[in-house]
Amino acid sequence: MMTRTLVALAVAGLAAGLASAQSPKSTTQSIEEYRAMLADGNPAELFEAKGEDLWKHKRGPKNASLEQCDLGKGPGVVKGAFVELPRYFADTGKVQDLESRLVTCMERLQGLNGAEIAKTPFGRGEMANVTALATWIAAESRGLAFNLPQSAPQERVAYEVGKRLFFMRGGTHDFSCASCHGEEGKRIRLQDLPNLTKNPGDGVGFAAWPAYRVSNGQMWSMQLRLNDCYRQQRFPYPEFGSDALTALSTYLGVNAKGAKSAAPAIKR
Amino acid sequence: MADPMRIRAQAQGSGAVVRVLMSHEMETGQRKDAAGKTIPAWHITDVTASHNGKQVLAAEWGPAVAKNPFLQFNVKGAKAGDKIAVTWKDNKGDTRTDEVTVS
Amino acid sequence: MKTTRRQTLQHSAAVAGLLASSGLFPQLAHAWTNAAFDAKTVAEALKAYGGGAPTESKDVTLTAPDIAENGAVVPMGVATTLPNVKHLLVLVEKNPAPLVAKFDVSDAVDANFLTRAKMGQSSDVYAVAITRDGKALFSKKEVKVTLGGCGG
Amino acid sequence: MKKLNRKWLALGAVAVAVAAVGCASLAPLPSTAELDKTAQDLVKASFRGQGIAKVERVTDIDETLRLCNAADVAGKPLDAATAKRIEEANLKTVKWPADGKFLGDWKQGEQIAQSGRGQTWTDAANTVNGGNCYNCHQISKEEISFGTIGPSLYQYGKLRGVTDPSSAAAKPIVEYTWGKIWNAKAYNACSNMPRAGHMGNLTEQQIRHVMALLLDPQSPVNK
Repeated sequence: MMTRTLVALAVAGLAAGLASAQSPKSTTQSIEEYRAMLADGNPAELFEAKGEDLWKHKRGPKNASLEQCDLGKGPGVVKGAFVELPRYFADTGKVQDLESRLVTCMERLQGLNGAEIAKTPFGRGEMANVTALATWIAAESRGLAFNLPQSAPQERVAYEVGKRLFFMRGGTHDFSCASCHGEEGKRIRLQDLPNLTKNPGDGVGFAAWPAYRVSNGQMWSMQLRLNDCYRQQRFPYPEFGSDALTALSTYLGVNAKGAKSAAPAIKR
Repeated sequence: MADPMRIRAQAQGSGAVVRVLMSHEMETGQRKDAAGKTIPAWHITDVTASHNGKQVLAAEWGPAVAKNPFLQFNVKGAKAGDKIAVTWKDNKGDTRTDEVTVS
Repeated sequence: MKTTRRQTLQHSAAVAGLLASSGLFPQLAHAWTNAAFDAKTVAEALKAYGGGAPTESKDVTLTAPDIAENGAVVPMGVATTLPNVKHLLVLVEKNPAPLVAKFDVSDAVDANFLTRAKMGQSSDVYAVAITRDGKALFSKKEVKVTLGGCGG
Repeated sequence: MKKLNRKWLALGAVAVAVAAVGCASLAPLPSTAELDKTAQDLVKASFRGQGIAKVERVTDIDETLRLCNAADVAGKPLDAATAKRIEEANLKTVKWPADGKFLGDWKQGEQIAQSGRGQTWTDAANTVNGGNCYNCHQISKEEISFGTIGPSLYQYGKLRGVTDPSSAAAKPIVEYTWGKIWNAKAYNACSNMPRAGHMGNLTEQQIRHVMALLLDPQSPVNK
């Protein structure tokens, strides 16, 4: 809603103010400058701190911390886990991304209700906690290169299915993920669009989320990033932690192989 | 209770650079909710900072300071090991103080 | 410098006590300057802090981007090399209420503050220094706010 | 958790079947057809209707999208004959202005081009839809925040020599522009551009306004 108001105001401003004045700097340079000014002092840090606390704090019906949660590299191993997710987990028999895996741990270790968490809107209650946890866990892998495992057959199927989702046009506007993210050097409005069919570079695309969104002052996890892409694509609603989102994340994550993680980033 | 701040204080030259992130909605009082009702203003009004217990900074803020505010300032003569504390107060009377050691 | 949340929490109670006993809270309790933040123009806001008619000065520095990718968060810095400055102010002319923040200048800090503001639309942004004798000296720059993303 | 579990298990189940066949460390992948089927099943299980965004928007897409999607997954463009067939079918859907009037008001066209509203699950059924034009195209010189997914449309009419949009000389370009906005796939089977008229995103009257933005010699686009 913040976005709405500001967008409306911004439109008015553009109509009124922008007609004149050629800036000596290019628009791209000016936007780069703006982004650089924001990089120092990313409010994502506030969420990182909350996530670390949630990981170590005893909570839930079982009064347990998440310190024994297995994110794929063994119980309690946090560093490096982020850049290898989604991956296959034998104990659930599924490919899981970071957030759905966290929900599994919150259910199994802490006794919280996973289905309830999955239904909770982003930014509220336990869902806000999942986002904070994901933010901290991502931060613990900052600078590490993405290297998703593809040895389990389930992981390879997830990649192939994810590819099909990536290229799936639909909705009222015929948009697929590839409509915006299938080529290099394109923008939507002034925002650069990474080509996500390959490694788009360090700290770009899959390697940038979770990210703090300046436009609404919210911390956005990868699940929410994909959710809102689908909203803007005019698609129906993708369920939190659904197989479709996990498969799509697997496709993006495998393509990002070698890209160094910059998450949690700060975004427009 | 409000979430903690993130404060970094680094000795640099003859003082310390202090960077603060505060967790606050900074609601302007200009926005409307889905039902068309104005969301009341809720923002930090006063910020103070102290160096080893002595106040060095006072500021007044309005609702136009961005959500989850960022503040940077330089404390003269602060050195590694010194304490920097920051306090904010909002228009609902909520307040929060956090302290760090200069590194 | 990295502080865990728990350390911070432990400190904060102690510090709050410390501040209370050192008489700092009365400082906080003083009335927030309503007149300044309610002011609808830059000049009115300056007046609320005892500033006269503003004059441009190269000794007051405003740091702000030419273009803001989003008006919800626009970095703004205000600094001065002038002596006898009492307050440093940041204002956005076309906001419903222009005053964003007021910083008191003391001997203990550099007259140099950085924060982030909301901007409803493209506008001139002002950095203003108010001196002890009531002079208001400013520098300004236009910041363009762009419409971004899918806009949906 | 039950319901979710069943959905999540889908990915596991297919893969386990594969593993049983392959049993080596790198089992062969299921066939393309099987993977296509798995993807479709996952789409059904993973998306739900919300507000005006019904689930049929992904479970019931038309032949144009189905063929283009398959071509993208295969990494091979459509063969010429199929592309031509799709384009002809889409051209047939174009609804030409009943009164023969192609151009409306460029000022309203600019507002429509600016707006990215409408048709999402957070929009109401009566939301006035935008054209999303600036998201992908440069149009007027004044708007610096424009996308580059589509070509620049700055001086669209001028560059094509349109001085009087109602003249016989301008007719071919005026009709093409109308058709392109109504149904972009009529001219390029797998175009990235939405089919604004065909899919009901813009009304006939809104399209007239966007036409004027592009073709009216008085529009800032052609100054």
